[in-house]
Amino acid sequence: MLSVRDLTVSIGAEAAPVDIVSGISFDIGKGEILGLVGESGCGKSMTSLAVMGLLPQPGPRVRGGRIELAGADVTALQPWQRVEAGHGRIAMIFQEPMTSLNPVRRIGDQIAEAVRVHDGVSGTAALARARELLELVRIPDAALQLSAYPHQLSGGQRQRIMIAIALACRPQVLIADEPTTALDVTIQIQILGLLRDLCNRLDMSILFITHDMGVIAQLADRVAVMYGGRIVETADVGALFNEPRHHYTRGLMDCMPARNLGVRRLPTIPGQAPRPGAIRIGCVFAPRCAAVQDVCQTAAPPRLVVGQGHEALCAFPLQGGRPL
Amino acid sequence: MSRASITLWLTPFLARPIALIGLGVLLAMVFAAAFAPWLAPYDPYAIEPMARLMPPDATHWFGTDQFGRDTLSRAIYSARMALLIGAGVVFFALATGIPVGVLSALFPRLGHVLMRIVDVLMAFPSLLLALGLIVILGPSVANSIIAIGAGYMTTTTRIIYGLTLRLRAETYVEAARSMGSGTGWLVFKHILPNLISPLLVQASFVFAFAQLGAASLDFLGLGAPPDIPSWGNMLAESRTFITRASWLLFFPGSLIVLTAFSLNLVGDALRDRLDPRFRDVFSGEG
Amino acid sequence: MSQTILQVDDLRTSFNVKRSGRKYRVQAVDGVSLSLVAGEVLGIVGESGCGKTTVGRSIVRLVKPDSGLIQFRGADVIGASGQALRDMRLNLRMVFQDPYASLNPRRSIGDSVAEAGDINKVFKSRADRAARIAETLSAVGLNPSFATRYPHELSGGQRQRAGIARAILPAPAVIIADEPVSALDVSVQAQVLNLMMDLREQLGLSMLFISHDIGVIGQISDRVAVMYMGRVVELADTRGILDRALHPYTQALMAAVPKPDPSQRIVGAVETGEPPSQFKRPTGCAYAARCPLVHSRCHAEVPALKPVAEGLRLAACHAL
Amino acid sequence: MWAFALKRAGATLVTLWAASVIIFAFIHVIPGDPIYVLLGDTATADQADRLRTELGLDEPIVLQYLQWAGRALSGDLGRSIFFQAPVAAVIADGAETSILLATMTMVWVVLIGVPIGTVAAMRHGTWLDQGLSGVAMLMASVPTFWVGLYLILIFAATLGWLPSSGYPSIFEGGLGNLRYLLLPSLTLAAPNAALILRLTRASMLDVAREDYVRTARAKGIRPWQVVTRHILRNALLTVVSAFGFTFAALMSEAVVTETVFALPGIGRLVVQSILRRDYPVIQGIILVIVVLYLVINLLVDLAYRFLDPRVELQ
Amino acid sequence: AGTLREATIGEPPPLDVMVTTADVATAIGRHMFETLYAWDSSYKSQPLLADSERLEDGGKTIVIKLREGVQFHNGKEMTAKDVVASMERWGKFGARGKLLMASATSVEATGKYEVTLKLSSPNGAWKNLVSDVNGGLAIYPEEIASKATGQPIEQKDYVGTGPYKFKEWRPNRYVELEKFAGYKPRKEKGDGFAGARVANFDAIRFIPVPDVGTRVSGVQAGDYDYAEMISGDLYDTLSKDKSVQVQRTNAPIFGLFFMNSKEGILKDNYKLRRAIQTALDKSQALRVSFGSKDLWKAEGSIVPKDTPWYSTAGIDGYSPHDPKKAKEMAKEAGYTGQPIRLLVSTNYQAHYDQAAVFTRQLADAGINVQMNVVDWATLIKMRGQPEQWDIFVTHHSFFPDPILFTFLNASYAGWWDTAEIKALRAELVNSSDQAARKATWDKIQALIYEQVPVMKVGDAYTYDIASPKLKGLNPNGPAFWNVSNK
Ligand SMILES: Nc1ncnc2c1ncn2[C@@H]1O[C@H](COP(=O)(O)OP(=O)(O)OP(=O)(O)O)[C@@H](O)[C@H]1O
Ligand SMILES: Nc1ncnc2c1ncn2[C@@H]1O[C@H](COP(=O)(O)OP(=O)(O)OP(=O)(O)O)[C@@H](O)[C@H]1O
Ligand SMILES: [Mg+2]
Ligand SMILES: [Mg+2]
Repeated sequence: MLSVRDLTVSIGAEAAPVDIVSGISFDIGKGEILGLVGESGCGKSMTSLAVMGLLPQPGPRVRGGRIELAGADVTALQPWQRVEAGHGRIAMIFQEPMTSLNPVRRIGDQIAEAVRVHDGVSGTAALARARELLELVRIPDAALQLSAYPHQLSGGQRQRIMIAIALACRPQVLIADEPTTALDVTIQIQILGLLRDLCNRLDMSILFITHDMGVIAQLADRVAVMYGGRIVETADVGALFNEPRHHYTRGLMDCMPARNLGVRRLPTIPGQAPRPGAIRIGCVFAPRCAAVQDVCQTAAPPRLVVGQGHEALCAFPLQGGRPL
Repeated sequence: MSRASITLWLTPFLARPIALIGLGVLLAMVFAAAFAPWLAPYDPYAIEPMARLMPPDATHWFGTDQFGRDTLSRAIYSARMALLIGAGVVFFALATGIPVGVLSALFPRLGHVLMRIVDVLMAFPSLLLALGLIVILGPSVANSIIAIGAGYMTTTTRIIYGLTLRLRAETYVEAARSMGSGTGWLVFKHILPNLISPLLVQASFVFAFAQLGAASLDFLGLGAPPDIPSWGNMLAESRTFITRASWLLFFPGSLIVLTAFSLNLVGDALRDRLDPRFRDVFSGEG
Repeated sequence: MSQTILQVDDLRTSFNVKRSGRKYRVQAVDGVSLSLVAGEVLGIVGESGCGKTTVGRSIVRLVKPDSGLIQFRGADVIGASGQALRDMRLNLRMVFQDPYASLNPRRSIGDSVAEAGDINKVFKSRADRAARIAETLSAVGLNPSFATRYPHELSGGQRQRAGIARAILPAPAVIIADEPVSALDVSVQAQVLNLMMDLREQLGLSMLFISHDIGVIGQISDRVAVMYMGRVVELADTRGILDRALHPYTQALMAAVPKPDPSQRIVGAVETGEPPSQFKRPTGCAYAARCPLVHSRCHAEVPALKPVAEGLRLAACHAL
Repeated sequence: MWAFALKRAGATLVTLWAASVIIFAFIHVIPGDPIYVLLGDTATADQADRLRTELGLDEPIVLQYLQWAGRALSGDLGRSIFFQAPVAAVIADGAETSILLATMTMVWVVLIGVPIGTVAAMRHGTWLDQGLSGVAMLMASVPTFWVGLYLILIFAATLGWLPSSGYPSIFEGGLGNLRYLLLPSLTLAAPNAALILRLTRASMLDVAREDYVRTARAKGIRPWQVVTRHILRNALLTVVSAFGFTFAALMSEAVVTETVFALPGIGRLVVQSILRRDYPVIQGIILVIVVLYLVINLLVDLAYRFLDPRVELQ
Repeated sequence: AGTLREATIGEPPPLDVMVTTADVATAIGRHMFETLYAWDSSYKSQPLLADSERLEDGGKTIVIKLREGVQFHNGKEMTAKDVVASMERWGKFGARGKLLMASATSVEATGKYEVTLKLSSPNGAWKNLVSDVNGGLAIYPEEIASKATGQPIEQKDYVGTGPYKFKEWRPNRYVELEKFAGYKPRKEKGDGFAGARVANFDAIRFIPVPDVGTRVSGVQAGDYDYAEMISGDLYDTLSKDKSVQVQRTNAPIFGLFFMNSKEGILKDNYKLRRAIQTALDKSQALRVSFGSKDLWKAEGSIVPKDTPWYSTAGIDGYSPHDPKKAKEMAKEAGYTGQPIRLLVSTNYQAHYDQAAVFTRQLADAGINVQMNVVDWATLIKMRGQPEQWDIFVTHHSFFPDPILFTFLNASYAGWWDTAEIKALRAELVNSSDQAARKATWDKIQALIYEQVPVMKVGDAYTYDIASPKLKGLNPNGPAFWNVSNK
């Protein structure tokens, strides 16, 4: 459905660009949920905004690569241009449900606005569709809530409204950038359930971004792990959790408290994540890697196939692998 | 200031040539004020009734006024008055605004009362306040400063109050309080240091608008005593010569505009340099 | 049994809040009783807004409670003054959630770390002060040269270390840690958690550890108090809670935690209900509206925290 | 809403009372004497003394205040010493000019400030933006009277397109008399429009960074729709709340403008009254200005509450 | 026909011309109120409401015959009763009434059209005193004059006999007078304020325009027909400007620097005062304050040339501009650089300009003057307090008899009341013989240059501008009867 090839997002001067996302590639199939995990600042949001055509202006820009939506090249298009070109069936929900809705407009209008753009209907028809969407995301008293303002709703409800707005675009692909991070676990589980359900019912693809391995484990079909602006490992969710092959993924798995119950000391990954653009040659993870070799410092690591649908960006993956 | 922080302060200027020009103008003004006696070709007070209202020429570049005084020399000396008024007003506004604003934010009960008074004062148009004060105190430079400063005291107080309220809610202030810090500690170690940059911005705007306020007072005949060279006085004294001797209005007027404009440019650049958190506090302000 | 170092009895704290021009009184903490034994870590978990932070802030006297009793080593905290107060302030110390906001951007790390000592005048000399700063920074795994740096030059993990360093200079007896690792990435989180456990062992600290992350709480604490809408609804040793939660709310909370194991998917299988409003507090049990075990009594009567089932476990539920 | 308005009215009264005390105290420390202004330079001392007594100006201040306040409560602002006419009537006449002037100015301010500010924000970072912002800053840096003098010189004395000064009431000469206010209102609008322009630009840029604007863009609506439906309205919240401020600034600058253009407004009236120590008029005008200020702020608040649903009318 | 619009320098105080001496009020008031006599263009008193007079008893009894058939604006005919009531009020409350009426023993209507005033001693200035509207004897109807107190009369009582009557006063906007249909002009030709008065306009509107630049551009743009008191420096330009005509007044005003005779460093120190005057070059000050040479004259005689009172006594001391000598004199006077406080207001630009020039010139002579610049209302208050100042600045308008000069009034700030002047003053007032009075005046002027209670700056001729369409402008000052459109 969505195919991203060698996407590079950069900031800074044209002459001396700093890559905050460097050459990442991934595909999401129909009805599939791809989880994108990684630590803060590794470039997850930039990836998702680039894919949406929503990079803030002026600021980061797409310096290279290609984004295809259902076969059409949409790399350089902003959402409204996509709609005009007939490739508008992609939508996004954001991390902060509190600030992502316009505080001075009724939620009905905010949903209907998206309906109008994508369905070409207006007035009552758009509002009727908005009501349907509210029901779809399981807001009780949908008809009533159409005329509510965002501040009158709870955080969980607002995030559902965001999902409803996204659904109004009848998306084939939904990008969710940390949609539950601001919510309590009890609400989070409901939103995750809703997304899974919608994905199944509407046969939607979802790019789900988070830094929470627990959430990934619960929701994703496949997972891409990001580090320092690169995707370092891609695998089916089961394989990733059971047999992580990149040293970074392995380290992440190990340091989760939930996997270390009763252990006196948590395993850690020494050092800290690099700043964007700080490492230009060699492997971005090399400075922190336990299995680092000389060559890692000087040559870009190869992308190796390490299993069925399982790739790692590492010269020396755990248990080895073979070139692509 | 460390070298790093100097570069930090300079970046907004380097990024904007026009702000750099503003800075240059201000420096020139300071220079003119400091070296006025050497720069001015004539005694700015020397009266020469036989050579009154001479248009600009080689001997008097800016012409002469109705007393036959050299306009250029007076314009140069006026930089002193501009700096004095600006600095004085800023000082007055800050010296009153900081204690009132900070204390009001730290002690809500006191603040409630003080801020209401500030509200009442804000309802008085600042120029009227200034006018009244001048008539009470009599026209003099010091009184002009007080009178104009009184108008800016209220807005400055409000801004400081708003900023301090925010700072008070900062976690690091909370941390200090949890360790038992007293008000003095909070104010001097946490609040004032963090107020410096926003106040610098506010100061530059107050400085700019004080120039215009002083000029208005001079225009109404209630500013600094008219023999003291100041651009506002020069304008006010010569406004009847608008057709007869337009240079008398042109030069001082342009200098006021240039100064206020430069200060605004600098203030703008400084504001951009600032933490964006403070942005909207100023947005109610000019 | 070892000695109780911090005792909280029937603590109630409320705030006036203005919403939409109307004034409300929010009962943030509604009768919380806790005790902290020397050397122990007591975890507090609960949903956002349930009053965890307010308990912590009440203990370090950042807010004035409406009523209740707080005792440190048997001495009253709320009414303390003078030397006794200074003593308590040095012994009851707080670590804050947001490592970015909790350090003054205009003060050097050294100045921030030494702040408690400066305020309470504990340093004998400049040299002594510098030595203590260096020593403390080393203790939290930071190079003493960090003393002259400013917060914006540090990473999130380093800042939180500095925050912890500030809390342990000079040696306190109790640390109240309010979500000290929530803002950190997992890998950094693990480092900081390890540090806190090390310090606890080396310095014999007692800790009130506030978090909404059951995983973190499970890792660090000896006992856990579960809060819901300003009250403690369950209090038990960590293993007990993790293995077999008794209160229906604790059960829901535990069930909702996403396990990092794709083979144990719970998504779509749990129903947790809507969170309550802070402004309209129900009579009776606050959880009644979401509770699967609800019966008429729950709406009428606030359940007391009472011993249930085995051993030392306490829970507040009419159904138990 | 009514409860809200009532509450505000109550607070307003307290403010007014405080203001009246301040005004009264303030005015009576002004040195000088209205008597000679009335009688002229050559009046004799005993003539002056007699008149002073007749006008009740030699009574104790507190007594004068109480008398004045008592009458003011029943709506009587007293008699002007200088005009020998009821203060209320004197002010009412000046108020027509000033309110029209202020209104026309505000219209300019909004018509110039908001659209140009919007354009500057939309072209953020381009030369157009820098140019517009620069011009705005320049406008804010020019002394009002200087602008006024040159406008008169150009448009009235030289070109003869517009009247130079004065303002005959529209109730006597019809709406055409508004042309008398054209130059003054433009003079007065210049600096204020500049401020509103900059404020509009700044708050548009701030709002443009908000998450919900990104949400709107993600929906696929066109950029200008994003601006009109999502950015502008929120940005105007800030701008509207600055109107109270602008009004106060306007009143200050009106003093100068009305003097330059010889407009019979309360700005000039108050300056003249201060100069001739016409205490009842000064008191009355300042009171009226304070009331206007409070009313404007009330309106701004109401508008704010109307525009922003988060602030509910109770 | 139509309305004539005049831009005045400011808002007038109440138009009760009997009590106020404010120039703006007079300029408006003289269109409504008339006096028994009026000055022609050479400042001689001619009968206006009076018809003729007769002096008896060596000048101690004055019998005035009134014109018959003069109508008040309220339709009533003016009779002796009205004049008597007006005289009584003037004597009690009028600004200048004391000068004549203090010595009055009785005022009576000795016929329907005849008034008899009895004085305890003759008054040589009586006719001039009743010829001026300014603080003068305007004739009000009896019922109004007899009720009136020291407070200015109310607008509804603005009832006079002039060619224009009061229409309305819009505070802050204008005062409007309208043509009085019942006015019967005198037979004599109009000359100055005297003679026939014909109202050619339906109405006159007096509009306050305080800023002089605005007054000028207003007349140029055609918004006003007439504007008064234009600054001297524009005289040359405006004289050439086709869009306006200039009208210079025929009688000068003169600036006065009063010395404090009651308190302070200048009290009784005539030598120091003379030193001060010696240091000055008054033509410099005049040039600065009035510009064009046509508008001023450095004249030492206090009353201008070509008048009966012109005198050269003492005028060597007028403007020597000799700083060296001044320095010496000051030293002899025991002056050692103490500050001399000069009180001046900025409300009158000329005052300030002159003060500034003098301060500068005195500094050259080592005399340390400190200007205290305040607003006019403050100055008036402060000058009443002798401890506040040493010199203050004001000006005086022309008056055809010296008796009215403020410096001869012992209670006027400055308080010049030495034994010498006391005697001379009595001499001047109590004689009606012109030659004797002139001799006294010479002595007074000499004394003024010796004791220097006040320094005259010089004569200045103010000028007004008008639309070129107007003709028949009055050289005595703004008065709009006999003025018409071309
Ligand atoms: N507008 C911008 N200009 C310059 N750099 C930016 C900008 N926005 C983000 N960055 C940088 O780009 C990098 C990637 O940021 P991004 O927001 O994609 O991270 P993320 O993985 O989403 O992190 P988080 O988990 O904190 O949301 C970061 O180092 C950030 O500092
Ligand atoms: N200073 C305050 N003023 C007003 N209300 C407050 C204040 N502090 C807390 N509250 C309210 O008290 C309640 C409890 O807040 P508290 O911060 O203790 O919750 P918490 O459990 O720490 O939540 P979180 O997990 O979100 O940090 C909340 O409803 C909050 O809105
Ligand atoms: Mg992100
Ligand atoms: Mg909290």
